[in-house]
Amino acid sequence: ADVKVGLLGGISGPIAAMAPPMIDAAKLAFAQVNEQGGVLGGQKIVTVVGDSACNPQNGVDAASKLVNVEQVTALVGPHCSGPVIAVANSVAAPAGVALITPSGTSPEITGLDDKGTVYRTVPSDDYQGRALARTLVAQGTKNVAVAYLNNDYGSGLAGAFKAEFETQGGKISGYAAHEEGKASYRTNLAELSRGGADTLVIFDYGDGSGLTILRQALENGFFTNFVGGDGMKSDAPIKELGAENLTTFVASSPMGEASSSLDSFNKAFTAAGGSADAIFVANSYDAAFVLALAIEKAGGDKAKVPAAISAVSDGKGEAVAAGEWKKAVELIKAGKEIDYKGAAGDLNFDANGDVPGAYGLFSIDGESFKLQTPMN
Amino acid sequence: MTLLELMNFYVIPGLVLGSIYAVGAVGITLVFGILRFAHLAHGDLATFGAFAALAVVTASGISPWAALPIAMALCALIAIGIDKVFYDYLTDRPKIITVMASLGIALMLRAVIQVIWGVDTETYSRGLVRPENYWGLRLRDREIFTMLAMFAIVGVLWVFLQKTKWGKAMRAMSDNPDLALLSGVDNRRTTMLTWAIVGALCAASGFFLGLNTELKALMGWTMLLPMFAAAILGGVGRVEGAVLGGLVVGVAEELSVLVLPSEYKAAMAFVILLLILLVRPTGLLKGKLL
Amino acid sequence: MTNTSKTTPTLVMKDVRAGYGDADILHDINIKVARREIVSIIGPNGAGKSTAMKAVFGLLNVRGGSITVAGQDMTGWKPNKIVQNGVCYVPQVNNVFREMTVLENLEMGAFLRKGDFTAALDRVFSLFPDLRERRSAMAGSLSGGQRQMVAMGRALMLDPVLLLLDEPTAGLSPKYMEQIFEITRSVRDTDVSILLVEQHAKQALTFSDRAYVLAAGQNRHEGTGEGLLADREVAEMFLGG
Amino acid sequence: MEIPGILIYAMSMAIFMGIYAILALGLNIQWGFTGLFNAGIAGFFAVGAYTSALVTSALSANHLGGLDLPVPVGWAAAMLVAGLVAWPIGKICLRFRSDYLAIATIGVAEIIRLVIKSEGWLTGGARGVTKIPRPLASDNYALSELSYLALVVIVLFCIYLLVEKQLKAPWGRMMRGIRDNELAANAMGKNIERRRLEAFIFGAAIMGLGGAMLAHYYRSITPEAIDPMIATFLVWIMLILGGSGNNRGAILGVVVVWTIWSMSEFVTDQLPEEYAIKAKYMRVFIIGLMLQLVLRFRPEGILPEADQKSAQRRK
Amino acid sequence: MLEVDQLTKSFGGFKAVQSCSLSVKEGTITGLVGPNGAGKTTLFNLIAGAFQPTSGSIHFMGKDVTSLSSDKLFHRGLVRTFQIPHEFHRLTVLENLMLVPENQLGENLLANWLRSGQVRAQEELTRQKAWETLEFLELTHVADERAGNLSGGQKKLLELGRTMMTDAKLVLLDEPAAGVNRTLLRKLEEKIQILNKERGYTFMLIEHDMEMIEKLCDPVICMAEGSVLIAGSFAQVRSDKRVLEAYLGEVVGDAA
Ligand SMILES: Nc1ncnc2c1ncn2[C@@H]1O[C@H](COP(=O)(O)OP(=O)(O)OP(=O)(O)O)[C@@H](O)[C@H]1O
Ligand SMILES: Nc1ncnc2c1ncn2[C@@H]1O[C@H](COP(=O)(O)OP(=O)(O)OP(=O)(O)O)[C@@H](O)[C@H]1O
Ligand SMILES: [Mg+2]
Ligand SMILES: [Mg+2]
Repeated sequence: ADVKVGLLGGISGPIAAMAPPMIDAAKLAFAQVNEQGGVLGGQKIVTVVGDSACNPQNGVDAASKLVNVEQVTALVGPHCSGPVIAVANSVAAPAGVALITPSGTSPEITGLDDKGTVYRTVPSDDYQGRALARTLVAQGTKNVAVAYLNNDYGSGLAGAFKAEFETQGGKISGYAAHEEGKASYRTNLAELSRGGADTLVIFDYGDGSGLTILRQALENGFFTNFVGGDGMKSDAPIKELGAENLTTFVASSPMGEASSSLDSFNKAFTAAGGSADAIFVANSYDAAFVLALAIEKAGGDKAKVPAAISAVSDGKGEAVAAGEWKKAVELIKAGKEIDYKGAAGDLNFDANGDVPGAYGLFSIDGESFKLQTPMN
Repeated sequence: MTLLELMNFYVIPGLVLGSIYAVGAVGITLVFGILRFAHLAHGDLATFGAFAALAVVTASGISPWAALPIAMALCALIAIGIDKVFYDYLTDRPKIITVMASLGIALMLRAVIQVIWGVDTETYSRGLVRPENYWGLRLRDREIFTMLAMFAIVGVLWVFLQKTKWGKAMRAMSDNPDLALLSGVDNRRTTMLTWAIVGALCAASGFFLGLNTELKALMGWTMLLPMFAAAILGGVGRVEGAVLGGLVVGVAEELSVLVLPSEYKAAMAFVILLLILLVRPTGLLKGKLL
Repeated sequence: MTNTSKTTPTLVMKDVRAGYGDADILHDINIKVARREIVSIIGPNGAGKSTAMKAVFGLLNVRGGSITVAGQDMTGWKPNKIVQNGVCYVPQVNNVFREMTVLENLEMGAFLRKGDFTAALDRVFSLFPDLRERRSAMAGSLSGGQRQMVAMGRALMLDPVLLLLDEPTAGLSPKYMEQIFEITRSVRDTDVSILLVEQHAKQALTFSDRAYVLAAGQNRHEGTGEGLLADREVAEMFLGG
Repeated sequence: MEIPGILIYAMSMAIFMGIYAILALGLNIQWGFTGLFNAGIAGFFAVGAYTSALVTSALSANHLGGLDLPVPVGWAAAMLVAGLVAWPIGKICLRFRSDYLAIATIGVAEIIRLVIKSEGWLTGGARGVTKIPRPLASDNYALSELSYLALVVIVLFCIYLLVEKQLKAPWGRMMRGIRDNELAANAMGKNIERRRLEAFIFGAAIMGLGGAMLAHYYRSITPEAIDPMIATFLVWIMLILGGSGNNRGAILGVVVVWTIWSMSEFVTDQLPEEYAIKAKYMRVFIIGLMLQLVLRFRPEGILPEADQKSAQRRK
Repeated sequence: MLEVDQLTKSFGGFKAVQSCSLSVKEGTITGLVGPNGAGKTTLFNLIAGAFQPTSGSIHFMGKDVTSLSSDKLFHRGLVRTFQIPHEFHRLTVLENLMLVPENQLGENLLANWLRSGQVRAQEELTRQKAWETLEFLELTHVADERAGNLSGGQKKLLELGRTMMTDAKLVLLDEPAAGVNRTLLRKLEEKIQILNKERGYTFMLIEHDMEMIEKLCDPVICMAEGSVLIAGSFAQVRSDKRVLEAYLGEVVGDAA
């Protein structure tokens, strides 16, 4: 028999552009599993894709279909925080089905009363915002303006960044939220630049309004340096604006200690036709891979999968890197503890299903992002 | 802040944005005024037009401006087709039904766009275009062209509606379709012509939006509300009004960050709209009270 | 059309069955209008008089019978095509373009006319001087009687072969009522056939060549104007004694 | 295990339908009876959802409220506050007609949405409100779905009776009269402004209740739930397809549209795996197409507005 | 009972009613005639509160009602019909009539629930009255038809029927005869007389049908170009030279 896993993503709706690569990355992980012998002694993992459209109504409906009708063993997704919370509350937790979101960054997810079913492979915004703030101050950037997207992702990151940056003695000379989908952000930029900062920090998506902001800032010469969160570490700016125009642009992104994991993912994903710089793809891959490990560990028992997820990546045991499925299976068979070190970080789930995360600051080199400095 | 700064960073962006809104709003106001319903598929048809132009550009390598007429023609045909297949048989029903049908069309068009062109962000030409300096005013070529083209398109349309029999036939049909028939107006052909114009305008507005920013599968849908606001603001059924409304909404949105937190920028169009409607319930230029 | 013989009737409605929804309103109606003839239809409210006129124009479902204009079978034609063939119609209600000016309304009457129509316009304005005065007023703001004039004027902008008038005098002052009858007669004299619905039945019968009485969607009586006027039953039932 | 799963799915579908039916009935009062083109359903929905959320959830540093009151109090508060919010909006906007009103109410709903997103002290901002209690919840998945479904059905039934009785009563007749011809209704002594406001508030309160019920179902409410597509336009599609002016039609419309909305995913899932993502776009296409088909065959709605036939022809 | 003083109404620059003064005595059937576009309907709209006058005043039953809205005037006993029928097109004919009576308990949201027995009883009475009206107007066969589907004349009858559904003091009728079958019209005339004599309704009647004016109205007021030309008995008005010329279109000296 096959093991069914649900991939729940915001395929239609506001993050339509981000969802497909994320789904592809998750599928890549399962493909690797299947190639390397499958789960539970030769069974294949098959995926069923559901569309949460980035709103709770569709999310819960799609999750209900996956869990109740398709009888999936676990869910990877949804992508947006709102549906994550709603699905966790009204489907995953009641049904006791594990849920790993690769991109739900809201702090609210931490404290959900989820009976241990909810995990995420993306760190809560808190960590990244603070790490980025520290790194910038350490690099000598003391005065910045912040433009953030008015959603859970943008406002979460911006809030954390602001608090830490100011504690570190930095000055935020402009701080403003914006709505997505507008054609012009030039006056926003003009307002922000009036504070006198020459660095703009953008917490937005690089293939959405973040790109528009970056473009309009560059074209009109509003700022000289640009810093983005992980959402901005997207191939879209390179593709649309040209690498030659982005020499002063850096973006932070989660990464693991074992950068071999990231390399191996990058290689595999590029080979499969994906863009490794797309937003949240590594997190998505990790979510799928760790889930496969947990299924193996739980022996296919749906009810045991949630607990198994934290067991396979809790910082204890033999390290397993991205793509090393065969090795992991053998270890599990041998009854050894394993510790998955993912492409987007080491994971190491805490009791709430959150990951602490480690970050690096990336700059553009050639046509893709290259690690500039690790952040802490 | 100097006057020049105000112009460069607030007013000019507002006018460019307003011009983009205006082209869309003119189409919306035509459907409103002539066919008497709110065309919710307008934004997605605009997206379709923008992507069609992109397809032409990538396939043949011609300049985006040369692709524009092709996209306009294509969208005109598609608009006529949509009307023939989906809206036409609802003509005699309450207009709200056609509004719902157009919502369905919006979904269908969006799906088609996503299937054909995917969901990635695209541009007509890669790279940056920095503005030129005209006596202190900073303008990019494409911004000048956008504004000029907007006035040209709207001007031609206005003359066409004023000077030809078609304009009158359209108004007659919208006023009293049965009586128009009895006067010898061929309502079918008039409707077709209306859709051809509306489709072409859709393509143009999508194109300008894409030219000045990027092309995204949902770009039209997110622009729909401000465009509607512009159309209503100008007075329903009034082409000049739609242009005025578009410019007002565009400039007001851009200037709003001076007084409001920027997260409320999106609401600006509606605040202006509500205020103006309170004073002039028929819009800036007297529109029809439907 | 011009070469149809003098004896071909301008309008023949033969056994016309028609209705709005599923139910029939008209049950096998027969109406004939010869060349240069004024024919009126009278009958109680809701008898189907207006419906009969709409049936000629295909504005509702014609389910049986045939409609022939000047020898040409026009059953099932589109209204705009029927107009092109020289049939003009003034409906009873909704007979002006409310959001167009008086002048534009009249111009719409000449929509099919090629070339200059100032002469026709002048004629209408001299018939209804009130309209000349209010030429740039929106038709929707006009008084009831003025609208009726606009509607009538609109029909006079073309040179039809057949004119269908649905209660053209309703709401008009006595002065204009007389005038409308006058106009009708003079139009008839320019080789136009006229079919007319009237509630001013006595006046209508007086100057009609022939008349039909409809009741409940059926032909009840027909005859010459004077003949029907003299008929006691008709007088009692339909003319108000 | 197969059969119960499908049953639970059916229950969750039915819960959605029930809640959307409440929204559709609220809209029916405004549009179906009174002819008010309210395109700001999402606004009242949100006000209701957030009100009940703040009233019934536990104290939290992230947002106002946290009164921890019983759920029925929250629902009552949702109706009350939604009605209260509707009052000034109605006062200002109801002077506009048809499409003008539509765009004005869309605007108001957008403003409400932005306030909810941006004023974090009040609503939790983008984080929303979580930990909203769900009434009658139990550890058993099927059982808690079933009991919530029962609750939704009971509330829906009450609302239906309420609205239906109003429609059949002289009140409904008067409202339909105002809808059909304002001038004449005014000349017949009906106070148009007050009556329209009355219907607007009545409908908004019911929409508020719908919002509250959805929030308690998710045990959370975030700004994503008040997207105009899912919270306004979808309800409009349901009402118009079902038959505006007819309460049973409204409910039937909800059932049909939600079924299309939800089940279409199964259809497109039949496509081979490598088209899984395109299949979701196709699904949106199918939804659009199905709408067209329903309109094609039932252009007046599935159950059109019924004429109130005189029961006895002669006494 | 009705005093109109120096009433003026202009639309843009166009004065539809100009310094118009007239009065209507209780218990009369006052006829209002005048050429098309004289401002008769506009005057009705002003009296009934559908338009606000530009200047001038209106007193009804001794009270100033100049700026009162239609619904308030209705409650004071003033009912009007429209020249161009304003039916409730999606309501049935019966409902069109049942909607009219004032102070219906069932129009109150709460009373509907708290006093449903009374509401039902009231409905029964209203229904009965509506049926009687339909019978009189010969419209029973279309009672369940949507009013929008009526013929032109039937709509006018329905318009008239609404005034019979309430106890009015002053009824303004705007061309009730236009488009109505003459046989039925004779009956209507009788009904108006009965209402006038037995129920004490005061009527104000715009008509172009001279037969009807002659039979019913005294006094008759003739308007032209927005103001009153002459008021008096039918014979007086009928023989006035200006009236003959402007309105009746007869060459002076010609006998009727
Ligand atoms: N809303 C309006 N806007 C502009 N002009 C108007 C408006 N209503 C009426 N008028 C003008 O006022 C004049 C008087 O109109 P009114 O309807 O009062 O005439 P009337 O005496 O009732 O005529 P009829 O006998 O034809 O019904 C007309 O010339 C008309 O065009
Ligand atoms: N649009 C419609 N839909 C349904 N029924 C209609 C429609 N129009 C008219 N009817 C019905 O058809 C019948 C005939 O109407 P018609 O308008 O032909 O009457 P008419 O003889 O012209 O009367 P009138 O003298 O009052 O104008 C009436 O009973 C009316 O109720
Ligand atoms: Mg008729
Ligand atoms: Mg009048």
